[in-house]
Amino acid sequence: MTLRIQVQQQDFSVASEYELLRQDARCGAVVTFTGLVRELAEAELLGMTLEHYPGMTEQALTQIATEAQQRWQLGAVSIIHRIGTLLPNEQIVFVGVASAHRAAGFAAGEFIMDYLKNRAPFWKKEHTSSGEYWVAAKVSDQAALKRWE
Amino acid sequence: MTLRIQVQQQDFSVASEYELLRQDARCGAVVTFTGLVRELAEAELLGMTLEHYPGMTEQALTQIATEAQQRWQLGAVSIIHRIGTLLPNEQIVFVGVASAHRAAGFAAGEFIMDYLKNRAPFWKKEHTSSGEYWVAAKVSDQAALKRWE
Amino acid sequence: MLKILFFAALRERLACANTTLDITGQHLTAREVLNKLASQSAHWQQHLANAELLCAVNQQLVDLSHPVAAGDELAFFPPVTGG
Amino acid sequence: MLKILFFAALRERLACANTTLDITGQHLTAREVLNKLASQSAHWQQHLANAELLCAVNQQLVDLSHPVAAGDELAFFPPVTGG
Repeated sequence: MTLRIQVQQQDFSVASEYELLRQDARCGAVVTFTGLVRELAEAELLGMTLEHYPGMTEQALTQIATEAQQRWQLGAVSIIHRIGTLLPNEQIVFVGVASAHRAAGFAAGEFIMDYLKNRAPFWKKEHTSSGEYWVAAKVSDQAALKRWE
Repeated sequence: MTLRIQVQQQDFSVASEYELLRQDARCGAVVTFTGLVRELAEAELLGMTLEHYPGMTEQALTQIATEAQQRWQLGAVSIIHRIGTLLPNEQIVFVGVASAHRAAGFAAGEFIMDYLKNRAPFWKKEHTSSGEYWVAAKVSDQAALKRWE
Repeated sequence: MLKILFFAALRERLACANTTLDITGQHLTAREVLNKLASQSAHWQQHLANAELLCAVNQQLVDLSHPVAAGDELAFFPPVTGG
Repeated sequence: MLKILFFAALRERLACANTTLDITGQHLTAREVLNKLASQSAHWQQHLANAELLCAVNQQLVDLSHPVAAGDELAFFPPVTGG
């Protein structure tokens, strides 16, 4: 049950993370999630800035991953979240889970993302052709927590 | 809505597949699943052979992916399944889904794997230190279909 | 002619990967074909009388009640175990 | 001393990233600290009287009813939007 938590400005390599996750011979499943800066429907997105609460982010992510490891039988778990300025199509977040069976991997990956979206202290500000806007929290992200209760 | 289906003997690169999946600027989420040859609890696994029904496998995988694309709003979908002889820790199967939002990506990825496990004509024979055995279908795999009905 | 295929453990047990059956003019279901094949020998009877066998007609998974016609490709196989 | 941090839109609106409050000898909840801060000006009142604000004590997400003591790190911020 190894756990890697990284909060960093620089980009990350999904390929490298996957290679680490697949090492455990007892694990037959690796699920990865990668979140990317996607274009907006309402305005041209020039980029975004990710603010965070240094120190608390790492703790929050560790707690979420530990909770996942208590709920499901998991091998390695890796969470990476970027901060600072990101351009369209850049990578924002990575969650990777290795597990013996696929159901645990899919569930744990989605659980971690759902909790990260609601509990980890990161804030996005979008830079668009019509101005800068702090992103509003989504009701759908809060609703996503319900099914894990 | 691009769709890549590959049934092949040679290994695949998760990194390359991921790079293709992340191209779509409207997609903010990429979910990947990779299935690996994992060690057995009851005997030493030397390797396995994957038999398939040529022609039908590609059709079955295309139908499953198409069904996923009808159920969820997806960008690119990629499915790779290997055949032939595989050694411990080798990659067996890859399912990758790009989507605007994460919930669709996780659901579609798991849906595709659940249907692939029950409907795609592949059969595993395990080579162990105590002999060769055809793998028996798992009740848990059949049960996994129920929630998509 | 009906083309019939067997896969995996079933192929090994029957020691047969494919065969043909002349069903000209007959209206048969996959189950009736299966019964015809089973009646060929006690050995085939034993291995084809398996409630768990899956069946595909023209590479589409179907129930054993599915009709087959001359020119079709009919396949019987154990529950799948890929992925 | 109580160390108080503000983040993101709240930090920008208050034009303040962090401040301190002397709460020696007082038994306060995070909500009571928030009310003290809000009473400093109409501007702060306006931006701190937001039912949606989240609160962390010593880097743990807690309810506004959570107690705080001198030496603690208390943070207020809008709902998070990472990931």
